[in-house]
Amino acid sequence: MATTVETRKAKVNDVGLAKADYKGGPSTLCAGCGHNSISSQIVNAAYELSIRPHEIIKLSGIGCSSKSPAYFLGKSHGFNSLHGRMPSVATGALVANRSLKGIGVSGDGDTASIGMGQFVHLVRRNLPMVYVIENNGVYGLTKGQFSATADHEQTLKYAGTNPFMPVDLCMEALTANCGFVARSFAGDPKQVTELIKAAFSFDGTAVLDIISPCVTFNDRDESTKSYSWGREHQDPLHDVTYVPRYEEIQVDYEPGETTIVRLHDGSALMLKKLDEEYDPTDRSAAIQLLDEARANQVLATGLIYFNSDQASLQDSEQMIKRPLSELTPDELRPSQESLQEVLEGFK
Amino acid sequence: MATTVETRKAKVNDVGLAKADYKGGPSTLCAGCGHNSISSQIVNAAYELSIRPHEIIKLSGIGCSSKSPAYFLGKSHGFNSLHGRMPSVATGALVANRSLKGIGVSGDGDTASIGMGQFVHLVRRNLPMVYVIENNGVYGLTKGQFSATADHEQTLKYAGTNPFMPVDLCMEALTANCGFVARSFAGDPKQVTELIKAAFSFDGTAVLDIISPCVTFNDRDESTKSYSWGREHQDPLHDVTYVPRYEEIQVDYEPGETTIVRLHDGSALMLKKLDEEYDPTDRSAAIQLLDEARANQVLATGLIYFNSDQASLQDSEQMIKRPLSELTPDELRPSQESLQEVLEGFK
Amino acid sequence: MTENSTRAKALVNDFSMVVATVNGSGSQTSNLALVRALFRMGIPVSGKNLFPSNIQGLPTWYTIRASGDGHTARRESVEILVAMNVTTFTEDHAGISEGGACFYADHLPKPQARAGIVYYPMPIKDLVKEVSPPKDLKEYVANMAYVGIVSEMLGIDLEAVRGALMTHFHDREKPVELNMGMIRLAAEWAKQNLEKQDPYRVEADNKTKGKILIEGNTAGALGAIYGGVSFASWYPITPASSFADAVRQYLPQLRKENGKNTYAVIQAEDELSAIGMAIGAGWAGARSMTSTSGPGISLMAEFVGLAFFAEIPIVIWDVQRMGPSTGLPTRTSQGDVMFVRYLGHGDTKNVILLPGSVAECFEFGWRAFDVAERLQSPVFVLSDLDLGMNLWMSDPFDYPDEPMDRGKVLTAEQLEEIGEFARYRDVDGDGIAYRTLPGNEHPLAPWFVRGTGHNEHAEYSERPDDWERNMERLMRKADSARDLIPAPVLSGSGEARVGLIYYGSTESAVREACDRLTEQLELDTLRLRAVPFNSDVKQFIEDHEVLCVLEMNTDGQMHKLLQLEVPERATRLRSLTQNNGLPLTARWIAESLVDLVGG
Amino acid sequence: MTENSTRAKALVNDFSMVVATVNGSGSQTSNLALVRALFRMGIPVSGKNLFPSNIQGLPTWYTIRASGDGHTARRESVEILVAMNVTTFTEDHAGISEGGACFYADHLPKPQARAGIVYYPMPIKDLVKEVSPPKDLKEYVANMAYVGIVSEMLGIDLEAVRGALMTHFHDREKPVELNMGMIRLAAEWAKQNLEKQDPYRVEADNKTKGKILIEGNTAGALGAIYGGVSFASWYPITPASSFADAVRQYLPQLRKENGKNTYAVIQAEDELSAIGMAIGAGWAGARSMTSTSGPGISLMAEFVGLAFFAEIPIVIWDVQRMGPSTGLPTRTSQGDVMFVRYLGHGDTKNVILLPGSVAECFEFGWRAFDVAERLQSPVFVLSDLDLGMNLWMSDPFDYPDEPMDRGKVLTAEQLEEIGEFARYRDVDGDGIAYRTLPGNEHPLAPWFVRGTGHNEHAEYSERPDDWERNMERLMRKADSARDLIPAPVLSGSGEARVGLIYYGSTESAVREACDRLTEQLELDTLRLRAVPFNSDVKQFIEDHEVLCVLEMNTDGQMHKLLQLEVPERATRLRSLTQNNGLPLTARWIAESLVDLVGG
Ligand SMILES: Cc1ncc(C[n+]2csc(CCOP(=O)(O)OP(=O)(O)O)c2C)c(N)n1
Ligand SMILES: Cc1ncc(C[n+]2csc(CCOP(=O)(O)OP(=O)(O)O)c2C)c(N)n1
Ligand code: SF4
Ligand code: SF4
Ligand SMILES: [Mg+2]
Ligand SMILES: [Mg+2]
Repeated sequence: MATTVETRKAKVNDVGLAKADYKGGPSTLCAGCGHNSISSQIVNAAYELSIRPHEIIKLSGIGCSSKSPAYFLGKSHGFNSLHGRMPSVATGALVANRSLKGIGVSGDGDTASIGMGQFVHLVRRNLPMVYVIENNGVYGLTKGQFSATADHEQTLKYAGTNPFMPVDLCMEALTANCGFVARSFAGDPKQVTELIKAAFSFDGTAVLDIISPCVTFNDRDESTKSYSWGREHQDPLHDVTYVPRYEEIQVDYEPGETTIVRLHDGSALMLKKLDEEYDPTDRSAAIQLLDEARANQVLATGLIYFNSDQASLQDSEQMIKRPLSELTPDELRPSQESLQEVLEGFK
Repeated sequence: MATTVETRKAKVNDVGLAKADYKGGPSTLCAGCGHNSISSQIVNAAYELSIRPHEIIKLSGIGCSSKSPAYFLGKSHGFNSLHGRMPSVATGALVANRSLKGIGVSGDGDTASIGMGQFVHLVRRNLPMVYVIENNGVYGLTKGQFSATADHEQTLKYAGTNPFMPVDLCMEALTANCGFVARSFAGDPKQVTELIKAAFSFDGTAVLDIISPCVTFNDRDESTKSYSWGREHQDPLHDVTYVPRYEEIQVDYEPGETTIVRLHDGSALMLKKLDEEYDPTDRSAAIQLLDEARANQVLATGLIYFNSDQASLQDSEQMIKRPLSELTPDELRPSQESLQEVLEGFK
Repeated sequence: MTENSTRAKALVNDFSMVVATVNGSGSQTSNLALVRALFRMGIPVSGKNLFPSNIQGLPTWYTIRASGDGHTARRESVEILVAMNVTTFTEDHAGISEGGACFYADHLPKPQARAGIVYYPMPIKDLVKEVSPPKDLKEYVANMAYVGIVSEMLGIDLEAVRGALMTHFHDREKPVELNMGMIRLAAEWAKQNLEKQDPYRVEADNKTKGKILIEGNTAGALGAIYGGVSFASWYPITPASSFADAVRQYLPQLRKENGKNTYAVIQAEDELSAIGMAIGAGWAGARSMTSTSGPGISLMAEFVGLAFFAEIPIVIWDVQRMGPSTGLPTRTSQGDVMFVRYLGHGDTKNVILLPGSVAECFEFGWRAFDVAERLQSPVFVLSDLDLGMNLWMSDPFDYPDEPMDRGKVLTAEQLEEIGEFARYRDVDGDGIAYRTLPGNEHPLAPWFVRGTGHNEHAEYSERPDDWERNMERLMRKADSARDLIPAPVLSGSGEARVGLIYYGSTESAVREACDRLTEQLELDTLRLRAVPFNSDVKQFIEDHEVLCVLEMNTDGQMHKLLQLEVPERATRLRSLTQNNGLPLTARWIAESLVDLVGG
Repeated sequence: MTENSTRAKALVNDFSMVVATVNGSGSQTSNLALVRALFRMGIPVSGKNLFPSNIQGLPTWYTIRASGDGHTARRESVEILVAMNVTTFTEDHAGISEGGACFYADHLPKPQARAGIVYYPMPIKDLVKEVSPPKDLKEYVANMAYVGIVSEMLGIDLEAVRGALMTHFHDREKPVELNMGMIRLAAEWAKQNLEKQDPYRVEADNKTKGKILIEGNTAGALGAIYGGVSFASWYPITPASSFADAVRQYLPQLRKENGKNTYAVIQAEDELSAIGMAIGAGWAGARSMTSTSGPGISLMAEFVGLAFFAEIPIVIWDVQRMGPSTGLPTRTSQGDVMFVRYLGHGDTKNVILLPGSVAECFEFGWRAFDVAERLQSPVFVLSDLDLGMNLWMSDPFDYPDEPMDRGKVLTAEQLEEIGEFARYRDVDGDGIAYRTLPGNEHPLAPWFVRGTGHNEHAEYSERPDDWERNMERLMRKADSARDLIPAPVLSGSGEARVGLIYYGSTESAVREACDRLTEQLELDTLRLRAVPFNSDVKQFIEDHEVLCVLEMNTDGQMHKLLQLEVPERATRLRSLTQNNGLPLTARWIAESLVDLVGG
């Protein structure tokens, strides 16, 4: 008996927590929804990174995707905000308490339709946070209308035919000067996990545009947001492995075949090249890649662009490192003498 | 005496109107403001194109730039809308009456800050209109705060230092799949006029990002939005000449040195190459150009990208050519019989 | 005796049946088949869907009320339960009224039986196995099984069910026969294996003859179409999306010219854009509208102020859901009244139409354009989820009986004749000025729309007198509105001590409550159909000693607007509200009224 | 005799002077120098800038009122005109009161002289030529010329002017001396060439001793700072921008830690984002605010509903300008009261503070955070352009006399002790539940903020009873608010027949009107300082036979809110409004009151 208990004891991470400590409530999304898979990878990433749940805040807008924060990190504080407005709420929260790690989950409707402006400006300010777009090309929660990332000329039973070109959110992020632009596919859980881990270690806005099929409204083979299309057309730029700060990077790779990008907290992302040469630190290469992937209908996944030289919003604002929420009344309210001094100027 | 009168008689265009017929009220903008110069070029363009003023609608958001429609085309119908929201109003108006030509004037604050979402979606829908951004890097009307196109690290007396990277509205337009992307400079009136004329002839969204110095708040030499910087750093891609539909294109150019792009109404834009080879119909070249101009701090002006193959919004929506506003009550209200038929379905 | 015979009669064509299923399992077709079958049998019926804000997996309840008396509001009692959802079975079971029937899928663990309830186990799994449908249709077909069993046990005519499915599948035989296969099999099984023990049954009647069964959103959309809508912009939102869906569905067959559309329906990127587009189109001369719900209304505030102040006609159809904030997207409420009335900073006052039935959804659908273009202002239509998304019985809609009113628009010819034009001049004394449309080629025609202060010529003006004059005119116009909008509907002798004022989707429950109360409480009623109020409303308040304002919001919003309208009678007006997401019931209304004003 | 002596007295330190210039010509420094010089001489003074929505070129008027009696509201009469703008000279000239003085730049074409007006031509161009400033400063320096001449002719001490400039230029001698050069020259010229003929002059007094001269926006910003603001987001908009400017100006010197900021002030991309950021920061535990004006308020509607419903503390400072819509961006109004009260779809009811002076701008600046954090809700402060952007005299502000109230926030230690936590449970019966902040490491601490329906544990719930219970608690909380917010200020004997209710920036004009009316009309007054109303307000209404609600909007918005509060006295409440963009004057108030309620 004792032995049985022993072996059953849950594995724990460096802060002594089990995977279960990172789970959320039971999902009310459709069975098979890509979003559920991404939720699991967020759980894995946080667990593997050994972040204490209360050090994370999770945020979202409105949509099926935006519901998902209820289904992961149940021990983290969270904010399910308004449709398209998660970026501003995240900005306020993470500026008020920069010791927290923020992860936002949004949908393609939430980000590319109603939320386009806030998205661009979030990225432009370089607020440190993980920004996940669960991209399914439709509005799931309102039952399948086209979103702004829907395929050109695509036909859906309910929504009709879409005459417009899709918004490319990676390109938008790049245009807005994002220093961490990744694309992935919910059908590739390993890549998703590694990218999320890296994104958590990045001190700036990390955008992950993840194709996340809506099995109910947009999973037909011809849709670029379907599982089958993703599986057939995915073309990973590299094999991605996250290497924690304290681990030596294993040199079991042929030099030249692997790129290492260093993240702000000392950890690294090891990118083992597949296919051809691709340097994610070359901005114009990244732009070109996206433009070509778009033209050739390829799902190029991986870390598309990386630049860790940009100041975070809080640093741009020359803020203290301490959470503003921890300031005491004495620290918040300047002295009586200072008031008298200030008022002298109005005499 | 008679002779004097004769010579004084105003020159008229093909529809018998004088330049004065295209003017607006006296400007209340600052003397020397770039916006005034652009207003004049809009007047010139409309006059030279011989558009009847009532066939144009002019629209704007809110700002100094957005006030300017009051100062040109006084005989055209106009709509000074809300801050950042001109695109949606223009969409409704031009869909309701597609026989009108629309010209919208916006500012960098109006478009790149509050209006980013509407701008991207306007372009994405390819609503035929001339969209002019009078880009001065500041909020003029509210007295000189930084806008989202302000230079990185720029310092202004009132606004302080800007820690953020500028939004590149041409790149945004391209990313949103715009078929007519141009950049110009209020200090180059000829180029502005020719581009506006071409834009009027384009059956899709034509975006003109025109550097238009704010002499009151952002005209110091080091600002990329100043007259002096513009004059020094302007690097026109080509010499631009608009050729009306009914004119034969003069063949007084060396073949290979000039590109001709055909506009929807049969007119053309003649681009006489300056400097190096540049093909505005090559999308990735355009993207690269913008990325390089940004990196090298060059003001590359001219027609940056051109693609006339995309359906206009009204065509995507399979609309009749007639203005919807001209439909008679009989055309608007389906017959009594049809109602009975429809209601049968609910029995 | 009377008591008894009433009771006996009540058992025929008089029940509420709740079908408890799982969201996304395809039960909608089954439920609609039952509703439509009853309807085809000539029995007054309504169908209300209580669904979660979810796509798949959460509990959902569909209530079918059959009522020989024609009362189709929600009611508290549940005479028949069809239990298909394990997670809610215990709770659902507890809710069955005394003497009721419980149909349940026999693979569900059955709660402790209650005395007086009749149980009908349904071997859903076995029945499904028998027809062996493709795997992905299993759940769907399972729902057809209960249609068959319930039909058999209640006496619902299978031919009527078949007709209902024909309507559902637009006369395509194949899916109808597929479904009928399961239904017939299940009915046959029931006939062989179940013994009728409960008293509820249906009998063909003729009370639905010529009538239609329709949702308010569809009705409103058809109304808009017969009002000549030429531009509609929208952004998806529950419970308003199906309004736009219906517009998109019916326009193509009704408004083509040489194969091209004489309209545009545009899905905007958000509600700010949706209303901006509608305003642009309204300015340019289209019959222009947008449809949305609470969160969209909040986002439209700035643009509504512009349309109000620049005087641009547009129609805004608000299918109210439960707020504040995101609230309960799939629950009904009348909570936007106050907010919409004063929507926009500064001194705004918006016109509101209040349809009380699907027929009025249709009527106000077309009339709203006439009002908007006549007044040159935004006109709100406040529907709600219950009215908009549930099935209501109605007489067929009347074709518009008035010519289209395009309002005071001057053509080039008229301008030529008049020789002058000032966009914001009150020529007729009603506060409504004349406008011209873009494209009008007369030199006098152009004016510059602006949200900034303006003089009569639409020129920017900061002059205090220009501002005051313009606002006075707008207030005059607001007064003119009173007689351009639908008058209230009065009923009762006019002599009662108590007057009940109400509006919107509570109509059916109020009518039923009044019937219940006839013996107990004499009531006159006034159903508001618009804000601002006309003189009838004042008179009604004047004429009654005790007045009660009934509505589905927490704050008594219409009660407040009425108090402001008739301050001298403010204390006479009592507020009666319930706001928990469920449609009101006649019983609650009747009891609350008696409590409030005495029996 | 009395009449006469009053008049004689009036001529000393009692006039309104209007300086008519062209916008963007740099006259602001000149006008401020005059105002501050008078102030330094101990004379009560106010400065009001009537400026166009324009950067350069349009007419602008600056009014300086000196008043020995301490009355500093706007008044209709203009005793002294300084005419520097050719386009408005004729009109301005016509506006001078009988017996007044007209200083004018002598290159302007002078209108036909009026009898009884004294004219002083000013050779501005020649004087400027004499000091030959750089070309781009010419216009600016020209304005200094009138400072010199007017000072000389009215008896304004040049040393006081110099002191004023030292304040303006933050004690930098160089620009001060540059300006004083022109001023002295002009004064000297006036001394030599002009003969004093009008009766207006100033005499040093001691009525401003210890006082300060400040704009409401600056005062409010300082208040926020002394309230411990740690997060402020904003988007530029007239007349609110200078609020954020002042926050940005003073924070760096007051809130650093090792050279780093213990705060953040972020210019958002629009108002939707500004309030979203503020809400995020309020949730995360910052003292968080945003400042805006009408159009921004409209855009914030959806987010305000969220903050109300999810109960997030934030302060929203609304410097009201004239609406509806873009309206008159540079004109004052009190037009957002109704809209803000009910801002957000569904049943929302927001708390509003109403500062009536710059001192209260300061006080409510800090107090608003206490109220917001105590109530866990958005708190609006409604200032206006007149109060916010004009110069007002005040006693120096009192340092906050209450400890900071951070509201019901549970720490990890407290949670450990209590052993349970339900975010939305009404533990204390006041409707206000306890919250925890993100980062709180206790396992009980996390909760999920949502705008959707929720139970006590902040879990999503569609249950009717959860919704009702939560709304009831929110209504209870709204009631609790009454005693947490500033009580009204009463004045008068309490025995008068007529009670006047008012609020906000009309304070100074009302006080002056009361002084005027003492003989004519006995008045008690009640100045509202917050919505909802506390029991004093009800009592005041109870105690007076005739009540008049005075405000600067078209619709009588506060009048309406009061009628709703006290329906049994609704008809006693009369509405008195003027809303044309100009601050009210004592004369208009006094006359209108007498008209309305009898002398
Ligand atoms: C202001 C506002 N408008 C509309 C809605 C309705 N709405 C809810 S979710 C949604 C779209 C969600 O689409 P997406 O972000 O792609 O998420 P998905 O459900 O596909 O994961 C919409 C339009 C809303 N909640 N708020
Ligand atoms: C909703 C809203 N927010 C803020 C404002 C105030 N405002 C007026 S103009 C303007 C900025 C204009 O900047 P830009 O578009 O660059 O025009 P410019 O004046 O520089 O030509 C702002 C913020 C407004 N009118 N409406
Ligand atoms: S509807 Fe689509 S996006 Fe929503 S939960 Fe279902 S599968 Fe996922
Ligand atoms: S402030 Fe700047 S943008 Fe505005 S009118 Fe003056 S120069 Fe032009
Ligand atoms: Mg989606
Ligand atoms: Mg600008």
